[in-house]
Amino acid sequence: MLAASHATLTVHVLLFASYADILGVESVDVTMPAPATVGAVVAHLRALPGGNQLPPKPLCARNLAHAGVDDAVADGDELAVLPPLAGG
Amino acid sequence: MLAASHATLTVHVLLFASYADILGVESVDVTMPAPATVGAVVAHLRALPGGNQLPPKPLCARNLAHAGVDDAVADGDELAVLPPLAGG
Amino acid sequence: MGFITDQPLELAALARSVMAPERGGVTSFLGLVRNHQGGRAVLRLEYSAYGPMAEAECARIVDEAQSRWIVAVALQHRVGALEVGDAAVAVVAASAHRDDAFAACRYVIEEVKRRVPVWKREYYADGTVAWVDPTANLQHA
Amino acid sequence: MGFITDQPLELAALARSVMAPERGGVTSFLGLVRNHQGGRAVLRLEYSAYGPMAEAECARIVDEAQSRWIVAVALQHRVGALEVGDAAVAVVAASAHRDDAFAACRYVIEEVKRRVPVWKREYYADGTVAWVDPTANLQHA
Repeated sequence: MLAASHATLTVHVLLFASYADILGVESVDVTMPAPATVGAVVAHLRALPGGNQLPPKPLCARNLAHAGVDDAVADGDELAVLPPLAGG
Repeated sequence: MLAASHATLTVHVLLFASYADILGVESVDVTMPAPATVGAVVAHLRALPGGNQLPPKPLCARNLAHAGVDDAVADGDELAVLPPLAGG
Repeated sequence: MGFITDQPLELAALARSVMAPERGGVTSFLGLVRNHQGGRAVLRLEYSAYGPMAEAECARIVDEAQSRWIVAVALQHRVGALEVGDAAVAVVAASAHRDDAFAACRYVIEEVKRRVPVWKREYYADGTVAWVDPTANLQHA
Repeated sequence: MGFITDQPLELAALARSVMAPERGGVTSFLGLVRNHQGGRAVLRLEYSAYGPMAEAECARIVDEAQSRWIVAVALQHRVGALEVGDAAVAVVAASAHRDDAFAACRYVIEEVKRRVPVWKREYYADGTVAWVDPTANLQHA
Protein backbone atom coordinates (compact mmCIF):
# COMPACT_ATOMS: atom_id res chain seq x y z
CA MET A 1 0.00 0.00 0.00
CA LEU A 2 1.27 3.46 -0.82
CA ALA A 3 -0.30 5.88 1.63
CA ALA A 4 -2.74 6.21 4.52
CA SER A 5 -4.41 8.98 2.55
CA HIS A 6 -6.06 6.28 0.43
CA ALA A 7 -7.65 4.66 3.50
CA THR A 8 -11.35 5.13 4.12
CA LEU A 9 -13.74 4.53 7.00
CA THR A 10 -17.43 3.83 7.06
CA VAL A 11 -19.69 5.24 9.76
CA HIS A 12 -23.26 4.08 10.39
CA VAL A 13 -25.25 7.32 10.81
CA LEU A 14 -28.58 7.43 12.66
CA LEU A 15 -31.05 10.29 12.27
CA PHE A 16 -33.97 11.01 14.61
CA ALA A 17 -37.15 13.03 14.86
CA SER A 18 -37.01 16.28 12.84
CA TYR A 19 -33.62 15.37 11.34
CA ALA A 20 -35.00 12.10 9.98
CA ASP A 21 -37.82 14.15 8.46
CA ILE A 22 -35.33 16.57 6.86
CA LEU A 23 -33.20 13.89 5.22
CA GLY A 24 -36.03 11.44 4.62
CA VAL A 25 -34.06 8.54 6.14
CA GLU A 26 -33.48 7.20 9.63
CA SER A 27 -30.05 5.73 8.89
CA VAL A 28 -27.37 5.99 6.24
CA ASP A 29 -23.85 4.59 5.90
CA VAL A 30 -21.25 7.26 5.14
CA THR A 31 -17.84 6.35 3.75
CA MET A 32 -15.14 9.01 4.13
CA PRO A 33 -11.38 9.39 3.78
CA ALA A 34 -9.65 8.42 7.02
CA PRO A 35 -8.94 9.97 9.47
CA ALA A 36 -12.21 11.84 9.99
CA THR A 37 -14.05 13.73 12.71
CA VAL A 38 -17.69 13.88 13.78
CA GLY A 39 -17.81 17.31 12.13
CA ALA A 40 -16.61 15.91 8.81
CA VAL A 41 -19.41 13.34 8.82
CA VAL A 42 -21.91 16.10 9.57
CA ALA A 43 -20.49 18.18 6.67
CA HIS A 44 -21.00 15.16 4.41
CA LEU A 45 -24.64 14.85 5.57
CA ARG A 46 -25.23 18.56 4.99
CA ALA A 47 -24.23 18.06 1.33
CA LEU A 48 -27.04 15.52 0.83
CA PRO A 49 -30.41 16.65 -0.58
CA GLY A 50 -32.17 18.66 2.15
CA GLY A 51 -29.11 18.37 4.37
CA ASN A 52 -28.52 22.12 4.47
CA GLN A 53 -31.42 22.27 6.94
CA LEU A 54 -29.21 20.47 9.48
CA PRO A 55 -27.33 22.88 11.76
CA PRO A 56 -23.56 23.02 11.15
CA LYS A 57 -22.87 21.81 14.70
CA PRO A 58 -25.72 19.53 15.80
CA LEU A 59 -25.69 17.49 18.98
CA CYS A 60 -24.03 14.15 18.14
CA ALA A 61 -23.42 10.83 19.85
CA ARG A 62 -20.74 8.31 18.93
CA ASN A 63 -21.30 4.71 20.02
CA LEU A 64 -24.08 5.65 22.48
CA ALA A 65 -22.24 8.54 24.17
CA HIS A 66 -22.33 12.29 23.51
CA ALA A 67 -19.49 13.43 21.24
CA GLY A 68 -18.11 16.78 20.13
CA VAL A 69 -17.71 17.82 16.48
CA ASP A 70 -13.91 17.62 16.81
CA ASP A 71 -13.95 14.04 18.14
CA ALA A 72 -12.46 11.42 15.82
CA VAL A 73 -14.63 8.70 14.30
CA ALA A 74 -13.40 5.20 13.52
CA ASP A 75 -14.45 2.65 10.94
CA GLY A 76 -17.61 0.87 12.12
CA ASP A 77 -18.71 3.60 14.52
CA GLU A 78 -22.37 4.37 15.05
CA LEU A 79 -22.85 8.13 14.82
CA ALA A 80 -26.22 9.58 15.87
CA VAL A 81 -27.20 13.12 14.92
CA LEU A 82 -29.57 14.37 17.61
CA PRO A 83 -32.18 17.11 17.25
CA PRO A 84 -32.69 19.31 20.34
CA LEU A 85 -33.57 16.98 23.19
CA ALA A 86 -37.06 17.24 24.61
CA GLY A 87 -37.21 14.63 27.34
CA GLY A 88 -38.39 15.06 30.89
CA MET B 1 -62.18 48.53 92.56
CA LEU B 2 -58.95 49.94 93.87
CA ALA B 3 -56.17 48.84 91.54
CA ALA B 4 -55.38 46.72 88.53
CA SER B 5 -52.65 45.11 90.63
CA HIS B 6 -55.37 43.07 92.33
CA ALA B 7 -56.56 41.66 88.98
CA THR B 8 -55.72 38.07 88.06
CA LEU B 9 -55.84 35.98 84.94
CA THR B 10 -56.24 32.28 84.44
CA VAL B 11 -54.38 30.42 81.69
CA HIS B 12 -55.18 26.87 80.60
CA VAL B 13 -51.79 25.16 80.33
CA LEU B 14 -51.22 22.06 78.18
CA LEU B 15 -48.23 19.75 78.62
CA PHE B 16 -47.05 17.18 76.10
CA ALA B 17 -44.78 14.17 75.75
CA SER B 18 -41.77 14.31 78.11
CA TYR B 19 -43.09 17.47 79.84
CA ALA B 20 -46.35 15.72 80.69
CA ASP B 21 -44.25 12.89 82.16
CA ILE B 22 -42.20 15.37 84.22
CA LEU B 23 -45.19 17.12 85.78
CA GLY B 24 -47.45 14.09 85.84
CA VAL B 25 -50.32 16.01 84.22
CA GLU B 26 -51.37 16.88 80.68
CA SER B 27 -53.17 20.08 81.60
CA VAL B 28 -53.39 22.48 84.50
CA ASP B 29 -55.09 25.84 85.05
CA VAL B 30 -52.71 28.51 86.31
CA THR B 31 -54.03 31.70 87.94
CA MET B 32 -51.56 34.59 88.12
CA PRO B 33 -51.54 38.30 88.87
CA ALA B 34 -52.31 40.30 85.73
CA PRO B 35 -50.58 41.38 83.55
CA ALA B 36 -48.40 38.30 82.92
CA THR B 37 -46.13 36.90 80.23
CA VAL B 38 -45.58 33.43 78.84
CA GLY B 39 -42.32 33.36 80.81
CA ALA B 40 -44.14 34.12 84.07
CA VAL B 41 -46.47 31.16 83.52
CA VAL B 42 -43.46 28.94 82.81
CA ALA B 43 -41.80 30.18 86.02
CA HIS B 44 -44.97 29.23 87.90
CA LEU B 45 -44.88 25.73 86.36
CA ARG B 46 -41.20 25.31 87.27
CA ALA B 47 -42.14 25.89 90.95
CA LEU B 48 -44.49 22.89 90.89
CA PRO B 49 -43.25 19.47 92.10
CA GLY B 50 -40.84 18.15 89.41
CA GLY B 51 -41.16 21.41 87.50
CA ASN B 52 -37.48 22.26 87.85
CA GLN B 53 -36.85 19.66 85.13
CA LEU B 54 -38.55 21.99 82.63
CA PRO B 55 -36.09 24.25 80.83
CA PRO B 56 -36.32 27.95 81.82
CA LYS B 57 -37.23 28.93 78.25
CA PRO B 58 -39.14 26.07 76.65
CA LEU B 59 -40.85 26.30 73.28
CA CYS B 60 -44.38 27.62 73.92
CA ALA B 61 -47.56 28.18 71.95
CA ARG B 62 -50.35 30.57 72.85
CA ASN B 63 -53.78 29.89 71.35
CA LEU B 64 -52.37 27.45 68.73
CA ALA B 65 -49.47 29.65 67.55
CA HIS B 66 -45.83 29.75 68.59
CA ALA B 67 -45.14 32.41 71.24
CA GLY B 68 -42.03 33.89 72.84
CA VAL B 69 -41.42 33.96 76.60
CA ASP B 70 -41.87 37.74 76.62
CA ASP B 71 -45.29 37.61 74.93
CA ALA B 72 -48.24 38.65 77.09
CA VAL B 73 -50.92 36.15 78.08
CA ALA B 74 -54.55 37.05 78.58
CA ASP B 75 -57.26 35.58 80.76
CA GLY B 76 -58.66 32.44 79.11
CA ASP B 77 -55.62 31.79 76.92
CA GLU B 78 -54.52 28.27 76.12
CA LEU B 79 -50.77 28.03 76.69
CA ALA B 80 -48.97 24.90 75.47
CA VAL B 81 -45.47 24.06 76.68
CA LEU B 82 -43.77 22.08 73.91
CA PRO B 83 -40.88 19.63 74.32
CA PRO B 84 -38.35 19.60 71.45
CA LEU B 85 -40.34 18.87 68.27
CA ALA B 86 -39.66 15.57 66.56
CA GLY B 87 -41.97 15.55 63.56
CA GLY B 88 -41.10 14.76 59.98
CA MET C 1 -58.65 15.81 54.47
CA GLY C 2 -56.72 16.91 57.58
CA PHE C 3 -52.98 17.46 57.73
CA ILE C 4 -52.66 15.10 60.71
CA THR C 5 -53.91 11.55 60.26
CA ASP C 6 -53.63 8.20 62.01
CA GLN C 7 -53.99 6.38 58.68
CA PRO C 8 -51.14 5.15 56.42
CA LEU C 9 -49.93 7.91 54.07
CA GLU C 10 -50.65 7.39 50.38
CA LEU C 11 -48.21 9.39 48.25
CA ALA C 12 -50.08 8.72 45.01
CA ALA C 13 -53.39 9.95 46.42
CA LEU C 14 -51.74 13.02 47.91
CA ALA C 15 -50.03 13.77 44.59
CA ARG C 16 -53.32 13.45 42.70
CA SER C 17 -54.81 16.11 44.97
CA VAL C 18 -52.44 18.77 43.57
CA MET C 19 -51.58 17.48 40.09
CA ALA C 20 -53.15 19.41 37.22
CA PRO C 21 -52.46 19.74 33.48
CA GLU C 22 -51.02 23.24 33.93
CA ARG C 23 -48.61 22.01 36.65
CA GLY C 24 -46.03 19.93 34.81
CA GLY C 25 -43.54 19.51 37.67
CA VAL C 26 -44.41 17.55 40.80
CA THR C 27 -41.84 17.23 43.58
CA SER C 28 -42.48 15.14 46.66
CA PHE C 29 -40.80 14.17 49.90
CA LEU C 30 -41.49 11.17 52.11
CA GLY C 31 -40.01 10.88 55.58
CA LEU C 32 -39.78 7.24 56.67
CA VAL C 33 -39.33 5.69 60.09
CA ARG C 34 -35.68 4.70 60.27
CA ASN C 35 -34.36 1.55 61.88
CA HIS C 36 -31.77 3.33 64.01
CA GLN C 37 -31.49 6.44 66.20
CA GLY C 38 -28.26 7.56 67.81
CA GLY C 39 -26.74 4.15 67.22
CA ARG C 40 -29.62 2.20 68.77
CA ALA C 41 -31.83 -0.22 66.82
CA VAL C 42 -35.43 1.01 66.68
CA LEU C 43 -38.23 -1.59 66.74
CA ARG C 44 -41.25 0.70 66.44
CA LEU C 45 -42.45 4.10 67.55
CA GLU C 46 -45.41 6.24 68.37
CA TYR C 47 -45.99 9.72 67.07
CA SER C 48 -48.23 12.04 69.03
CA ALA C 49 -49.29 15.59 68.22
CA TYR C 50 -50.85 18.66 69.75
CA GLY C 51 -53.61 18.14 67.23
CA PRO C 52 -55.34 21.52 66.88
CA MET C 53 -52.06 23.43 66.75
CA ALA C 54 -50.45 20.90 64.40
CA GLU C 55 -53.36 21.37 61.99
CA ALA C 56 -53.11 25.16 62.27
CA GLU C 57 -49.33 25.20 61.84
CA CYS C 58 -49.46 22.87 58.81
CA ALA C 59 -52.08 25.15 57.24
CA ARG C 60 -49.88 28.18 57.85
CA ILE C 61 -46.83 26.46 56.32
CA VAL C 62 -48.78 25.40 53.22
CA ASP C 63 -50.20 28.92 52.86
CA GLU C 64 -46.71 30.40 53.14
CA ALA C 65 -45.35 28.08 50.43
CA GLN C 66 -48.29 28.79 48.14
CA SER C 67 -47.81 32.54 48.62
CA ARG C 68 -44.07 32.45 48.04
CA TRP C 69 -44.08 30.21 44.95
CA ILE C 70 -46.60 29.51 42.18
CA VAL C 71 -47.36 26.06 43.46
CA ALA C 72 -50.04 23.79 44.89
CA VAL C 73 -48.94 21.96 48.04
CA ALA C 74 -50.30 18.88 49.80
CA LEU C 75 -49.04 17.82 53.23
CA GLN C 76 -49.83 15.03 55.68
CA HIS C 77 -48.22 13.88 58.90
CA ARG C 78 -49.11 10.55 60.42
CA VAL C 79 -49.56 9.96 64.14
CA GLY C 80 -50.05 6.80 66.20
CA ALA C 81 -48.08 3.56 66.15
CA LEU C 82 -45.66 3.26 63.20
CA GLU C 83 -43.34 0.50 62.11
CA VAL C 84 -39.83 0.88 60.70
CA GLY C 85 -40.14 1.87 57.03
CA ASP C 86 -43.58 3.46 57.37
CA ALA C 87 -43.99 6.98 56.01
CA ALA C 88 -44.38 9.52 58.82
CA VAL C 89 -44.69 12.63 56.66
CA ALA C 90 -45.49 13.30 53.01
CA VAL C 91 -45.17 16.57 51.09
CA VAL C 92 -46.12 17.16 47.44
CA ALA C 93 -45.58 20.42 45.54
CA ALA C 94 -46.88 20.80 41.98
CA SER C 95 -46.01 23.72 39.74
CA ALA C 96 -45.59 24.79 36.14
CA HIS C 97 -41.91 25.31 37.02
CA ARG C 98 -39.75 22.70 38.67
CA ASP C 99 -37.65 25.34 40.44
CA ASP C 100 -40.79 26.32 42.34
CA ALA C 101 -41.83 22.71 42.94
CA PHE C 102 -38.44 21.79 44.44
CA ALA C 103 -38.14 24.98 46.50
CA ALA C 104 -41.66 24.73 47.92
CA CYS C 105 -41.31 21.03 48.76
CA ARG C 106 -38.04 21.67 50.58
CA TYR C 107 -39.45 24.68 52.42
CA VAL C 108 -42.45 22.72 53.66
CA ILE C 109 -40.53 19.76 55.05
CA GLU C 110 -38.02 22.06 56.80
CA GLU C 111 -40.78 24.14 58.37
CA VAL C 112 -42.74 21.04 59.40
CA LYS C 113 -39.72 19.75 61.28
CA ARG C 114 -39.08 23.16 62.82
CA ARG C 115 -42.61 24.22 63.75
CA VAL C 116 -45.26 21.47 63.85
CA PRO C 117 -45.89 20.12 67.37
CA VAL C 118 -45.32 16.40 66.92
CA TRP C 119 -43.38 14.09 69.23
CA LYS C 120 -41.91 10.66 68.77
CA ARG C 121 -41.55 7.91 71.38
CA GLU C 122 -39.15 5.21 70.25
CA TYR C 123 -39.02 1.59 71.41
CA TYR C 124 -35.53 0.13 71.09
CA ALA C 125 -34.28 -3.41 70.60
CA ASP C 126 -32.57 -3.24 74.03
CA GLY C 127 -35.97 -2.81 75.73
CA THR C 128 -35.61 0.89 76.48
CA VAL C 129 -38.06 3.60 75.45
CA ALA C 130 -37.37 7.29 74.90
CA TRP C 131 -38.89 10.52 73.67
CA VAL C 132 -36.76 11.62 70.74
CA ASP C 133 -35.03 14.99 71.09
CA PRO C 134 -33.62 15.98 67.68
CA THR C 135 -31.92 19.00 69.26
CA ALA C 136 -29.72 16.55 71.19
CA ASN C 137 -28.85 14.49 68.10
CA LEU C 138 -27.24 15.75 64.91
CA GLN C 139 -28.19 12.66 62.91
CA HIS C 140 -31.49 13.08 61.17
CA ALA C 141 -32.86 12.62 57.67
CA MET D 1 -36.54 -2.84 34.78
CA GLY D 2 -35.30 -0.55 32.00
CA PHE D 3 -35.03 3.21 32.26
CA ILE D 4 -37.09 3.68 29.10
CA THR D 5 -40.56 2.17 29.04
CA ASP D 6 -43.74 2.40 27.00
CA GLN D 7 -45.84 1.57 30.07
CA PRO D 8 -47.49 4.10 32.46
CA LEU D 9 -45.09 5.22 35.18
CA GLU D 10 -45.91 4.11 38.71
CA LEU D 11 -44.31 6.43 41.26
CA ALA D 12 -45.15 4.21 44.22
CA ALA D 13 -43.53 1.14 42.64
CA LEU D 14 -40.47 3.14 41.63
CA ALA D 15 -40.18 4.54 45.16
CA ARG D 16 -40.44 1.06 46.69
CA SER D 17 -37.47 0.00 44.57
CA VAL D 18 -35.14 2.38 46.46
CA MET D 19 -36.82 2.79 49.86
CA ALA D 20 -35.06 1.07 52.76
CA PRO D 21 -35.14 1.38 56.56
CA GLU D 22 -31.75 3.10 56.60
CA ARG D 23 -32.89 5.69 54.03
CA GLY D 24 -35.33 7.92 55.87
CA GLY D 25 -35.65 10.66 53.25
CA VAL D 26 -37.23 9.99 49.85
CA THR D 27 -37.48 12.81 47.31
CA SER D 28 -39.19 12.34 43.98
CA PHE D 29 -39.97 14.28 40.84
CA LEU D 30 -42.69 13.62 38.27
CA GLY D 31 -42.76 15.44 34.94
CA LEU D 32 -46.28 15.53 33.52
CA VAL D 33 -47.51 16.25 30.01
CA ARG D 34 -48.78 19.81 30.10
CA ASN D 35 -51.85 21.06 28.29
CA HIS D 36 -50.08 23.97 26.61
CA GLN D 37 -46.81 24.68 24.80
CA GLY D 38 -45.79 28.13 23.63
CA GLY D 39 -49.36 29.36 23.99
CA ARG D 40 -50.91 26.52 21.97
CA ALA D 41 -53.32 23.96 23.43
CA VAL D 42 -51.84 20.45 23.36
CA LEU D 43 -54.19 17.53 22.75
CA ARG D 44 -51.73 14.64 23.00
CA LEU D 45 -48.14 13.80 22.13
CA GLU D 46 -45.70 11.09 21.27
CA TYR D 47 -42.33 10.62 22.88
CA SER D 48 -39.66 8.76 20.96
CA ALA D 49 -36.13 7.85 22.02
CA TYR D 50 -32.82 6.67 20.68
CA GLY D 51 -33.37 3.64 22.86
CA PRO D 52 -29.91 2.12 23.39
CA MET D 53 -28.29 5.49 24.03
CA ALA D 54 -31.16 6.66 26.25
CA GLU D 55 -30.70 3.55 28.41
CA ALA D 56 -26.92 4.09 28.56
CA GLU D 57 -27.23 7.79 29.36
CA CYS D 58 -29.82 7.18 32.10
CA ALA D 59 -27.52 4.57 33.64
CA ARG D 60 -24.62 7.04 33.57
CA ILE D 61 -26.71 9.78 35.19
CA VAL D 62 -27.92 7.44 37.96
CA ASP D 63 -24.34 6.25 38.56
CA GLU D 64 -23.11 9.83 38.77
CA ALA D 65 -25.77 10.76 41.32
CA GLN D 66 -25.07 7.64 43.39
CA SER D 67 -21.33 8.41 43.35
CA ARG D 68 -21.76 12.05 44.27
CA TRP D 69 -24.28 11.59 47.09
CA ILE D 70 -25.06 8.75 49.53
CA VAL D 71 -28.29 7.91 47.82
CA ALA D 72 -30.21 5.24 45.92
CA VAL D 73 -31.80 6.54 42.70
CA ALA D 74 -34.60 5.16 40.52
CA LEU D 75 -35.41 6.69 37.14
CA GLN D 76 -37.86 5.96 34.34
CA HIS D 77 -38.82 7.84 31.19
CA ARG D 78 -41.91 6.89 29.25
CA VAL D 79 -42.10 6.79 25.44
CA GLY D 80 -44.99 6.30 23.03
CA ALA D 81 -48.38 8.03 22.94
CA LEU D 82 -49.15 10.09 26.06
CA GLU D 83 -52.17 12.12 27.08
CA VAL D 84 -52.19 15.47 28.86
CA GLY D 85 -51.55 14.85 32.57
CA ASP D 86 -49.67 11.58 32.05
CA ALA D 87 -46.28 11.27 33.74
CA ALA D 88 -43.46 11.34 31.18
CA VAL D 89 -40.55 11.02 33.61
CA ALA D 90 -40.19 9.88 37.22
CA VAL D 91 -37.16 10.21 39.49
CA VAL D 92 -36.85 8.94 43.08
CA ALA D 93 -33.84 9.51 45.35
CA ALA D 94 -33.70 7.87 48.78
CA SER D 95 -31.08 8.71 51.39
CA ALA D 96 -30.40 8.82 55.11
CA HIS D 97 -30.08 12.59 54.65
CA ARG D 98 -32.68 14.73 52.94
CA ASP D 99 -30.03 17.17 51.68
CA ASP D 100 -28.65 14.32 49.60
CA ALA D 101 -32.09 13.11 48.53
CA PHE D 102 -33.12 16.56 47.28
CA ALA D 103 -29.77 17.28 45.60
CA ALA D 104 -29.62 13.93 43.82
CA CYS D 105 -33.24 14.11 42.64
CA ARG D 106 -32.69 17.59 41.22
CA TYR D 107 -29.41 16.59 39.57
CA VAL D 108 -31.00 13.60 37.86
CA ILE D 109 -33.95 15.47 36.35
CA GLU D 110 -31.69 18.28 35.11
CA GLU D 111 -29.28 15.84 33.50
CA VAL D 112 -32.09 13.79 31.97
CA LYS D 113 -33.44 16.90 30.27
CA ARG D 114 -29.96 17.93 29.16
CA ARG D 115 -28.54 14.59 28.01
CA VAL D 116 -31.06 11.79 27.38
CA PRO D 117 -31.99 11.45 23.68
CA VAL D 118 -35.78 11.72 23.78
CA TRP D 119 -37.98 13.73 21.45
CA LYS D 120 -41.55 14.90 21.68
CA ARG D 121 -44.05 15.34 18.85
CA GLU D 122 -47.03 17.43 19.90
CA TYR D 123 -50.51 17.43 18.37
CA TYR D 124 -52.26 20.76 18.89
CA ALA D 125 -55.94 21.72 19.11
CA ASP D 126 -55.56 23.77 15.91
CA GLY D 127 -54.70 20.61 13.96
CA THR D 128 -50.98 21.29 13.62
CA VAL D 129 -48.21 18.94 14.68
CA ALA D 130 -44.64 19.81 15.68
CA TRP D 131 -41.45 18.40 17.09
CA VAL D 132 -40.81 20.29 20.34
CA ASP D 133 -37.56 22.26 20.52
CA PRO D 134 -37.03 23.37 24.12
CA THR D 135 -33.99 25.43 23.05
CA ALA D 136 -36.40 27.65 21.09
CA ASN D 137 -38.83 28.02 24.00
CA LEU D 138 -38.05 29.38 27.44
CA GLN D 139 -41.21 27.99 28.99
CA HIS D 140 -40.69 24.57 30.48
CA ALA D 141 -41.40 22.84 33.77
